[in-house]
Amino acid sequence: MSDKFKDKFRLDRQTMALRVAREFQDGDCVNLGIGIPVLASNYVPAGREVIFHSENGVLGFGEVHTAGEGDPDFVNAGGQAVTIIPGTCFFDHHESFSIVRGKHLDISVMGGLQVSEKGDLANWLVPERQIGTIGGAMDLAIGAKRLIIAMNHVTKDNQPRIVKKCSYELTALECVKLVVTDIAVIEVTKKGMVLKEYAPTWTPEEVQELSEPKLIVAPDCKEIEL
Amino acid sequence: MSDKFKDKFRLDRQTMALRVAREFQDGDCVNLGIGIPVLASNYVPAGREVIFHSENGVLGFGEVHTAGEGDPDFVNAGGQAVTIIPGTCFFDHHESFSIVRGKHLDISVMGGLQVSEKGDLANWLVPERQIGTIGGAMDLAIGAKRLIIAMNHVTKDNQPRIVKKCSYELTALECVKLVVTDIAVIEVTKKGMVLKEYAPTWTPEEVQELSEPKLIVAPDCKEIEL
Amino acid sequence: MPINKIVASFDKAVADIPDGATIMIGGFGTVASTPTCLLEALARKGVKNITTVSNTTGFGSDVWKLMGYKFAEDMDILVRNRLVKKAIVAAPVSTIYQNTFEKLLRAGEVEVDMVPQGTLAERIRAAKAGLGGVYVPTGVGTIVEKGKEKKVINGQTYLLELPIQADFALIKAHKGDRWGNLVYRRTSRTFNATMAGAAKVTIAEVDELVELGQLDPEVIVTPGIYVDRVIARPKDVKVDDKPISQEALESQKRYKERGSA
Amino acid sequence: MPINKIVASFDKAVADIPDGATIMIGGFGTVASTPTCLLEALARKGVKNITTVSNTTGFGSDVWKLMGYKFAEDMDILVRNRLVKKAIVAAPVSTIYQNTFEKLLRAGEVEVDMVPQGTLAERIRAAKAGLGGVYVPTGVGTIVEKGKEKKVINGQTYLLELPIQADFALIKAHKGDRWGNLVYRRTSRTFNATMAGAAKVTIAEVDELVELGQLDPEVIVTPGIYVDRVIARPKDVKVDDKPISQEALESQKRYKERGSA
Repeated sequence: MSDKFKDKFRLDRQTMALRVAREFQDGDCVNLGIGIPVLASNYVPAGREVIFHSENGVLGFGEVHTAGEGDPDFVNAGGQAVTIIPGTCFFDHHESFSIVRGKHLDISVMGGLQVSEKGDLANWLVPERQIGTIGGAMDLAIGAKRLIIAMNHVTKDNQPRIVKKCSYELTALECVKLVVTDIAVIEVTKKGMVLKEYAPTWTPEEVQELSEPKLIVAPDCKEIEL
Repeated sequence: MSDKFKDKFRLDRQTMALRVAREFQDGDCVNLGIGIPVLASNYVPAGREVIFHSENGVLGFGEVHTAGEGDPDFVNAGGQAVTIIPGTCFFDHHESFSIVRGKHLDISVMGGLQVSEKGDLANWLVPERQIGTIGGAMDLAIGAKRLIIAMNHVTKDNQPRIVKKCSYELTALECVKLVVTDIAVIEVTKKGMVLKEYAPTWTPEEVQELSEPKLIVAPDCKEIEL
Repeated sequence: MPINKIVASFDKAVADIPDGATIMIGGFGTVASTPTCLLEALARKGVKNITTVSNTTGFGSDVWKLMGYKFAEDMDILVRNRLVKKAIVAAPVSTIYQNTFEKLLRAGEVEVDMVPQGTLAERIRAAKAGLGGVYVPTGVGTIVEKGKEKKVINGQTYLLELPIQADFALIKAHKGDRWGNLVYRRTSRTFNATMAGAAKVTIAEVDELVELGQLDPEVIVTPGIYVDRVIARPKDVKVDDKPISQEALESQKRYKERGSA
Repeated sequence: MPINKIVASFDKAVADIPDGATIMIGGFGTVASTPTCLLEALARKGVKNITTVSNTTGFGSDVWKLMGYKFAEDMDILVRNRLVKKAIVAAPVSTIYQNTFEKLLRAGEVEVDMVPQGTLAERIRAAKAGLGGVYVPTGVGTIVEKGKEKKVINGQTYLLELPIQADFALIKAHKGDRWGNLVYRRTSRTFNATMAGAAKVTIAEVDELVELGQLDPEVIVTPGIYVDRVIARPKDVKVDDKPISQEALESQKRYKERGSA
């Protein structure tokens, strides 16, 4: 695929996280995966109360401590120490995944490697590594009412991650509802992938050039507001 | 069946309960059903520590309050208020039946209507009533490591309850290990039903007369020691 | 906006429960573990043809008033008001008391689907946990296996039991906060905690509302995510002065003689 | 005789674990939630060809020592002593650190059976709860469905997942009493509480032993019936003064950069 956009502007990780956080509605219970997703907890829109779930057994926690600080018995799924807030509660692992699998979470945000036209997700195995880790990804992908994927639009080799069909090992079928990339916001609908927003300096046509499936440009498609 | 023994001595409910309680070993976790079984909690052999489970969500409780007393939020499965002791803990219903179904209980004691040669149990539906209640009986019958049935040896109409094959609706197949009746103690083994003890004034032959299957008289068969 | 699951009245709490709904009712059978005020509100609303999911079908308020309870209504209030079409239940009838449900059942006016208690709990949990079904050993070789898939796994026979899907769960807890976090008292967890989150909408009746943060995180039994509405009982309730029925008086006598229900 | 599940030493606690055993190891992956002293005792015993059941395969003590932990061993101590034949695990490898397990896996010296984390928890619970299996929606259409029965229930496809039967469960709790009742601290419940009672023998390593009755009945997470042995950690432990490996130092750098494991 074309690398003519190589030097063009991209959203950085924090900005992608900020865009993801705009999706959080008042009262949502949200699980944030390792990487870009977990950064989104810093950008909950003002005035909205959002409850975070971590699959290691906690619902409702506050800020992340810097490495080495905090209570080693209170960490998020990435192993970072977090803080108790009013409303925090703890539970064991099968209860935690009852919450996940039972469709109690409003939103799950995860990183991705490939997202297909139909919303299939591949996010646990880079083929070159041969060995990967499933962890809780498959449960979170099918469990949340709404799955949002935050990832770069293309690979380091400039290969598209928005694909017709995933070539990597799958995490789950037809699960992704929204993809936030470093150049676009794409909604997965029954009719196909709908381009809702594009990064500053980009055009819908340019985003299409870096995407395998035909994107439907939303009537109200616009530049991402930051 | 013969009613020639109609006026013969029978163990009363308390005595049957006392005999049942002799089966409790040090450290056993025991569930006691409604009726005669629950009385057994009064007769734990001196010096043995036994933990009682009640399927409504408690493990380890003390004496039963007289009706109308106690904490309405702390009752056994019969609805009687019971007391907290050191070690008491509470749990919800699916945990309580994980304990039961998962074979964690050492002993379950229940009432019975019929017990077959193979240890099949019928104890929830008197045919004349047409409607009965399964409640937790089926779970307790298959869940405990050892199921003890406490019941009268014959019906009010002098029909045997120790039968070749249950004619009443079944509770569970091949589950009973020991039957304590008002005239005998019978062990269910792979070889058949073994008469271990008989009530004072009775003989093994007389117990056999009131039992449908052929009983194997244990080499050490003896009068019940009270 | 701060999350606030607290609703203003019991009538509002049940206002959207439609005719024909499937409703889980928490508790074990004792009135102390029963969401009494929610059941009363449901009876006032008069919702028709409901399917209930519960451990018992209720004993009626007389039995409990005799024992000194002020919050004395149990599922019987739905049954005697002819709101129940079918009960999915572990213990539909009692051996010492003929309740309204038994009378209607014998008259062919209600249906019953009897489920072993542990299987009932597991099927409710399966709905909460997003499972398609569970294989249980309970009931093999009995009336319970009728119409169910049997499977031998590792040499043992199991029945396939499916999740019980319900529209509403009415539960009773001790304390709750505006996020829906709940704690219970002693043996009153029972089916209340099991049903929390198992229906599309869970409504919790609590003895006391507390400020967010007042419940110790280690002690919360039901995470707020399972609960949609929370409402506190009034501090006291007026007991009606209708005379106690003869049947209830006799039942209490039998209960005292036998020492249990 | 008073029930007493308290054992005198870690070596005694694991003395009867035989070669070839299947062993559940509690915790999430952080060393704080890991039964460190039990794992050390198992390594001293040198039990061979074991199958482990756990969330991760361990990061090694260097990683944790760098973070200031004194009880720093995790499952890696079993792996690097070549005691593990096969790991049933949700997260066998890390993206920021090549642990011993990954090295042995790439060398073909250990086997792995990777299970989605929620399915792992549910299969462990199934063993504890006496279920023959559960239908889960997780993994349908992926590598995970290989060799498993698929079933469509109410229009959705599920995989049949079987209970994981284990001989021993080694878990870490905060406090325990002589009946085996346990409480945990915060997020250290995880697989510890899930595994309690799921194996034939459950052994709990606790920070502190307390007298029976000192744990609030409402706060106990694991009922004693699930626990066979309880043993307290020493108040302090001597940290060996072996130098930290270069790999662990680099891993810590990556962890700090990325902010998570």
